Amino acid sequence: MNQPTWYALTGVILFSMGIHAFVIRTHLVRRILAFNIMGSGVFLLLVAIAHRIPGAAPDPVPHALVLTGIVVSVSFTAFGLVLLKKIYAKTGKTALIDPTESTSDQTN
Amino acid sequence: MTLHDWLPLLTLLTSLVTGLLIFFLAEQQVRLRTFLNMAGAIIKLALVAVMLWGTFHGQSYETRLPLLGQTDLVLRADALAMLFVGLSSLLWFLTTIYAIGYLEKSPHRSRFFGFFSICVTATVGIALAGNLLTFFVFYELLTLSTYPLVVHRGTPEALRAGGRYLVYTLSGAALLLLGVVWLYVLAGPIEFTAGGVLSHLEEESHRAALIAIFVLLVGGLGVKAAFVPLHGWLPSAMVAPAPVSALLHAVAVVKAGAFGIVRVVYDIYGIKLTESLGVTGPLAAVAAFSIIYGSLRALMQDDLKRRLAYSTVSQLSYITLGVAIVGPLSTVGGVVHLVHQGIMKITLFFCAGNLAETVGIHRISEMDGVAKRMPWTMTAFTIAAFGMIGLPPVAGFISKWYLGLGALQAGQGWGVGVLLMSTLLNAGYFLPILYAAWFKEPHAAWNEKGLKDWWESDWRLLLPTLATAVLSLTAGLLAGLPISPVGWVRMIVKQDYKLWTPFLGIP
Amino acid sequence: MTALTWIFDGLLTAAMVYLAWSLLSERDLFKAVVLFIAFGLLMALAWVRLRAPDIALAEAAISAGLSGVLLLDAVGAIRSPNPVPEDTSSDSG
Amino acid sequence: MDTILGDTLTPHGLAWLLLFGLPLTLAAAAAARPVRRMALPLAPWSMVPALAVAVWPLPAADYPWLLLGLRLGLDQTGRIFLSFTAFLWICSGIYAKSYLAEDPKRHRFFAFFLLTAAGNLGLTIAQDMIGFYLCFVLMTFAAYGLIIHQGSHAARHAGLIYVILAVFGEVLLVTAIIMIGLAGSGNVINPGQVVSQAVHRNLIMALLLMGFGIKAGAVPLHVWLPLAHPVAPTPASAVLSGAMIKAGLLGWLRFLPLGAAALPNWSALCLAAGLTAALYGVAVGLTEDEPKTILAYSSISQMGVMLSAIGIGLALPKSWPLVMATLLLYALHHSLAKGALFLAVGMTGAVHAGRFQRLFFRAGTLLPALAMAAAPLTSGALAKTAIKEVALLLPSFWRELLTWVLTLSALATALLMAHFLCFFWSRNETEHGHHQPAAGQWYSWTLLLIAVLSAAWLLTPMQLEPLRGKLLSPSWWWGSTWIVLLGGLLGWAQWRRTGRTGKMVLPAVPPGDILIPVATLLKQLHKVGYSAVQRVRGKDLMRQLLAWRTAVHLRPALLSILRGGEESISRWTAVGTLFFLLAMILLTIILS
Amino acid sequence: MLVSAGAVSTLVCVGGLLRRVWLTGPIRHTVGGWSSPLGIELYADGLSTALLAVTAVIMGTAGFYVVDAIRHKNGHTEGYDSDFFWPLWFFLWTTFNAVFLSRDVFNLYITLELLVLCAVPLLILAGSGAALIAGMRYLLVAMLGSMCYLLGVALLYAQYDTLSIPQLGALMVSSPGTAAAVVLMTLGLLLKTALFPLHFWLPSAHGNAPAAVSALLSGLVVKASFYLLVRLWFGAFAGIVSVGAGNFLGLLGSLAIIWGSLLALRQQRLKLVIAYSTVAQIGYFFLLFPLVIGGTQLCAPSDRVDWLTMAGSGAMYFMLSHALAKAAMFLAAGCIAHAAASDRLNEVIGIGRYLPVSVFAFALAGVSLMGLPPSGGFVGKWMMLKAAFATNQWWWAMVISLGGLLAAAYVFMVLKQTVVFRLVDIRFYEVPRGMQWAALLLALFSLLLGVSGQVPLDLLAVGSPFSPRAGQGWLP
Repeated sequence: MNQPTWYALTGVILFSMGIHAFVIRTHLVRRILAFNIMGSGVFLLLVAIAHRIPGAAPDPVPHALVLTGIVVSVSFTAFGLVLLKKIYAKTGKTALIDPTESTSDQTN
Repeated sequence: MTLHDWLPLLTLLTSLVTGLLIFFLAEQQVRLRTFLNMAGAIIKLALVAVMLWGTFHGQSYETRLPLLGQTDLVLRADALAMLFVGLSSLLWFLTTIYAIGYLEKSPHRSRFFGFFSICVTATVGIALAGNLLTFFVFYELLTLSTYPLVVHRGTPEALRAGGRYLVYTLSGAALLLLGVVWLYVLAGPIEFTAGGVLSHLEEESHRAALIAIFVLLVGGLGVKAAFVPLHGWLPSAMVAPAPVSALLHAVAVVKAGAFGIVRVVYDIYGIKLTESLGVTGPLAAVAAFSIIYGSLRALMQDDLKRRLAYSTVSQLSYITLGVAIVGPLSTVGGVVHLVHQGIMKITLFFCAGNLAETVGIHRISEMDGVAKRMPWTMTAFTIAAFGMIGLPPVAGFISKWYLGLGALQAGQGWGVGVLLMSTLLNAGYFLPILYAAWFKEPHAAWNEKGLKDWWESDWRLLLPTLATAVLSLTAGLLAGLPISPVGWVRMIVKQDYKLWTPFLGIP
Repeated sequence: MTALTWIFDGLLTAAMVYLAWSLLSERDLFKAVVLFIAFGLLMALAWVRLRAPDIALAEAAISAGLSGVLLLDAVGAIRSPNPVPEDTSSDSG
Repeated sequence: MDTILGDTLTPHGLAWLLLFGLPLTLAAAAAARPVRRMALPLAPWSMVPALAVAVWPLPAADYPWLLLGLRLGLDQTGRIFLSFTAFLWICSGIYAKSYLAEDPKRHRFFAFFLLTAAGNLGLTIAQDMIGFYLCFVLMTFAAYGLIIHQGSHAARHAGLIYVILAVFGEVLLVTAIIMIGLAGSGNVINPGQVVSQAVHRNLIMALLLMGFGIKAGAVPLHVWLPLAHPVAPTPASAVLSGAMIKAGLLGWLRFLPLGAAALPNWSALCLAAGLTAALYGVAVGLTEDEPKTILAYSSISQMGVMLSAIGIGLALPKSWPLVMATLLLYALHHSLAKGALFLAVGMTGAVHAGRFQRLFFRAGTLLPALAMAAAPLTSGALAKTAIKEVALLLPSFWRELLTWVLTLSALATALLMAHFLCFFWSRNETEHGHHQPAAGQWYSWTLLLIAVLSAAWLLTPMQLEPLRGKLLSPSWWWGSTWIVLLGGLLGWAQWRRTGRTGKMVLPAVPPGDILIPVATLLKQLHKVGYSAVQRVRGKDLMRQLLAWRTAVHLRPALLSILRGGEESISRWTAVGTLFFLLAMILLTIILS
Repeated sequence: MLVSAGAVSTLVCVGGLLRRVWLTGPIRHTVGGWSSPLGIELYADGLSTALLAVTAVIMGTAGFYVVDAIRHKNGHTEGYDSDFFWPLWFFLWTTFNAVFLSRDVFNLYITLELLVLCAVPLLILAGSGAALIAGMRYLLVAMLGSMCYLLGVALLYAQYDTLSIPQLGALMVSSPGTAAAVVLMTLGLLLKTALFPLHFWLPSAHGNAPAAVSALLSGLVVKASFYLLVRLWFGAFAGIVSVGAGNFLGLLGSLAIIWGSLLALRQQRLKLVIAYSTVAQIGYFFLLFPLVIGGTQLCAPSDRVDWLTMAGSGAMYFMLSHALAKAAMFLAAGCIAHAAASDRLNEVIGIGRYLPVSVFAFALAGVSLMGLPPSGGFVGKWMMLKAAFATNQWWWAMVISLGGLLAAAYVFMVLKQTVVFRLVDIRFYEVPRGMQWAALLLALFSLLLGVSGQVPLDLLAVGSPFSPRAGQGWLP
């Protein structure tokens, strides 16, 4: 086992923790955090695999991908937080009720 | 392209364009709407007359438009098609007059006549369809354009009936589509061809598939042809206005189903293949069962239109029976009943509508002595009812005669038994009506709605009724003429099916 | 590679996993966000270890920094006294 | 074009159409309000062309465009049938004009009367099967209007029974002609060879015998007859009994394979049925006390005799021309005599008229009654003797039986006629309130009486001419006279014995006799069947199968699955679980 | 003014591209001369061009609808007048075009994320709490899906060192790592496409957005992730995915058809009916996978080229027609809601009398959804059915048929409500004609696809990804 593999493994672990938390936590801030952890995991994996030939210069492509990815995930985070604040302002809630309630008209 | 190539399309367009234009008319533009309706109907009649003349003299008309890949939209006027086209365009003309009178002053007339015209377009399309896909396209169009007519009144009852109509017909169409697609996959583009188009398939290797497809096709068509137990929509659809019932029962919907079965058996599978697949027996059994069951149910109805509706269930299956009893004579009987049932049944529905509109009669128990008030209407009714029973000289007898001959010729004497049973039952549910109308004394004064005029009712209601009654009578009386429906069908059988035998009666 | 680097990498990754775990299970949102910022800094270290200094910079600035600030702001906003919902009746609309 | 038109445009072609079309046109005119005043006076005369054609026959004509090829023409059978039929219709028509002069519904009566006449005349001249059937149907259904004309309960009941049997008869007949048509003759009437060689010969025979038997009043299909005749207006009864039931006989003559092949079994059946009917009709008739009913049962008995003659024909194809001549003569005789008797029933008011008229009335009733009883010099004597002559041709058993039964039947008929006359005359004297017969009634009745006297002698078929001379010799008189006398005496004695009331020792058989138990049975069957059908009703299979609306809107189970299911798969935990599960399944599939 | 200029110029460009693809076949263009993997390579074949064209039609028409709605706004605002609306609108259009023109897995990832980042703000412009919550849920789903997808991309790159779909298609071999990548990417996209049972976010999102936005969400946005899935399965993954995998997706699709339709029948709000109908119709699209993949094993080799191309083109055709029809339906529903100030079914009874054009548009679009002739839906259904029978998979034919029937059930449920007589006249708000005609126009387009089916079909066949020659690996 070499160093990049080690980090790749860490990435997978982080991803799994993130996805788990993303699914079971209800508070939106926590979900956004979990999303970031997932992202970090994936990015770690991507950069780790850039070291395919030990010792040689890492492949530049994954680096570019990760950079783009970070920008994307920050945009998501930022937008998600704006949305959260709006929801809080409007409804006073910080967690999502189930969609069947928001579509609400499924009574007899 | 010459005019010949465009005639079938033009025939279709006369009603389509009329229908589309009418949608845009305001409710008050009665004159313009009437003009459009009548102009469309008359132009169509003229075009059909030209094509009839040509077809009779051996010409053929075909419009071919690209549709999908190798499959074109084909409209072809062969003899069988012209039989149906002639029927529907003539009856459309009469029904339009009737409907104008019937719906006077009722709301949503533009919508009604718009869909009415499109409905006829679809029917003519079905009749002229030269291949299975074209047939299916118009078959579905028919379903869609009839639905608004069935629910036209918008009452809860009408909506329920419309819902039922859709459930049945769309399910049927789904089955049909499966069959059609499967057949296309198996045999390539299916053009209707006399004698069938599947002869190039090896029967042995495709036997199971062919039987399955046949069941799908006939099952799908059987919904519109009102086979028991697929008939449930028909009696409930009688809540529609009378001209619509006339369309459903005589001109368009049920006819489309029956016509489709004729096409499937003769022009797709071909008699030989159908028979060797062993599907004619079960088909005949279904038809026979429908004939008896429909008559029995008719016997139990008090609502006049309901009784007529069940009578349609029964009569429609005559056509199928004629087809399923494989033989030239029964074919003549079955196919000609397509026309005969149409003109007789439309007369009956016209009468029922006229009675309802003029004196407010809907039930048979209210009909006592009505012939005194409306002798002409009841005369028309009587002629048509005698035709339904199969008494000469009304057209129904000619159908029965050939069906009976055909059944015996094919060695299927039970078919005659079914016919006789049906005759007895028909007499059982029609004669009491006639008796009540002609010989009983009226209970009370009539609930008069019609005009007190020299005519017993609005002439637009009476005239088409009498016209179709006269047609029913002459179609039977002049059966010996080559241009009578039965003469025409004999020609089809002779030309298209090459099954001519010296037994057809008059040369 | 030397054992030292192995130990460093091991500790670093272990710390990341631990931090991630604790920030995801922390009850106090504010603390969780702080932990997240810390996690971001560790990530930056990890990028350096993986010879990706460009990403390390980006991570520190954008992910830990910007995200952290935004998160803190959001947590602050939703910790403030609960505002009266403007119009809950229109929710179903 | 010529082939389609056939003989339509030739003079005789048009004449045939006129013959048939004239009564039809007048029937329509009688129904139409604006012109019916003009139509009524012309009504009886519209049948005159038919009579004229019977006298001066025309060549047959083809109309290929009408129906499936109509053919009209006359053979010897048709000629005799047409002559007495047309004559009887004309007389009845004139009679009816006076008889119904004050009936408010007389226009309707005449419309049906003329329609029936058109059918009856038409079937006599139709030479193709469908034409024959068409006219037969026309006659059958139009006669319904005559039977229920009075509108009383009895009339409606009789009409119902009549129409039920008529519809059955039509069904049987159409089957038969379809089978004959397929067996080889197409549409052209071509009995004999075709039927005798048809595969389904026995079935065809049965259908024909029953189908026409209903109209001809053959036992046990006769039940409509004693119900319908008394309730119909008198002139209608006359044609019903005189002409229309003969249409059934004509049907047999036209369609059965007579003269073509020997069919001993069918012959035996006909003989047995005919002889039974001959006796049964009289026996039941003797218990009746209504003049028209008595006459109706007499008709049943007489038709039985004719059926047994058919039986003879079926046994002896070679002698068929002779048998047929006999039958024609018998039909002619019976038609006119029975018609005259029925018309007389409508003239009971005559007993209150002047002395001469009363005498003439009595004598005029006696004449046809004597003819029925086969008194010497009457047409009946000629007809009965002819049949006895023919019966001698049969093998021994049947010959003996037939001779005996015919003799017995003649005696019985004489008895029945005496019963009728005693009854009729006495009733005339006791009853009041009858209108004096109008001039038209006298006049038409007299015309008919003249025919009763002369027609059989004038129109005797060629084959029977030797018989004519034989009958005129007094030595034959005694042989027939004692039967008439005996019968008459017995009848008179019986009437005296019952105290001139006509009440019988035996309880009177209700008209329609065997119908009563059959009707009860049918009613029970109907009840059972109806309730069975009611149970099935509404349970529409398809409705159950396709009741998606019920499924979606009403079935709570499905509803809760839908709602609960959608709710539960919408929770994030569920989504996560599903996500993981689906991922695992897909992974397994891809890796396998 | 600017809005129309933007719309018209995009339409012109798409038209030009369409013409070129039609005439010369697929086009490849590398942006700025950088080639893959670092550079962005644009690629247009028949499928992507067709999608571009449909996008242009829908965006253009819906834009027209919005312009008219802004001009005649009543109390029932839907947020069209926000300053952000038009910028977001055109960004969205851009990202659509980018999605359909991209050909490497990472580029597709980025464009898909951008799509979400434009779509969710548009969705929440309606401003209601329900819309906000729906938007949030949609955002979260997109987050989850995109992370899974990205992990898959990482795994693929780790093994094959390339991101280009065609290159991946040539290189990919079966291995646990590859399989994991396939599963992660597929599942991520399934979530975004809202395939049953992962559809939970869709109805509330599509049902609560402003009508014109719902039209885009239902008509186009879900198609984008589905498009990606199609490109992957028939491009990159062609050598990996088995018949079983295809059947698995088909099974989920069938369940979606039934589940979505039944729930649509239960809804009491018009837009929710349409949204659940989308859930059902998405299931329909997924029958593509078993039809094509299963077909490779079940039909005779000599027939494959034709039948598999037919199955693929049929499903794509159905998708295009659905895009137009569904957009038309939402626009029509928008008109109805505009008039009644509500889209509850029991409050729009008899509205057909006042809005015949809108109800007619709804009906026409319904015809296409049911797959009745003559409509684009019918052509697609016809071809799919044909392929099902030709490849001896009649059970999928049953599902296809059933789907049409169920669609008929909910379409007519709505029509019944709207055409019925109303005894008491209720005042409805005036609806501008432009809005109504926009809906009808889209419905007519969907119908037109059925009337002249051959041209679009030929276009779809240009460089079809379903032809066995194009997908290199998935022939056994």
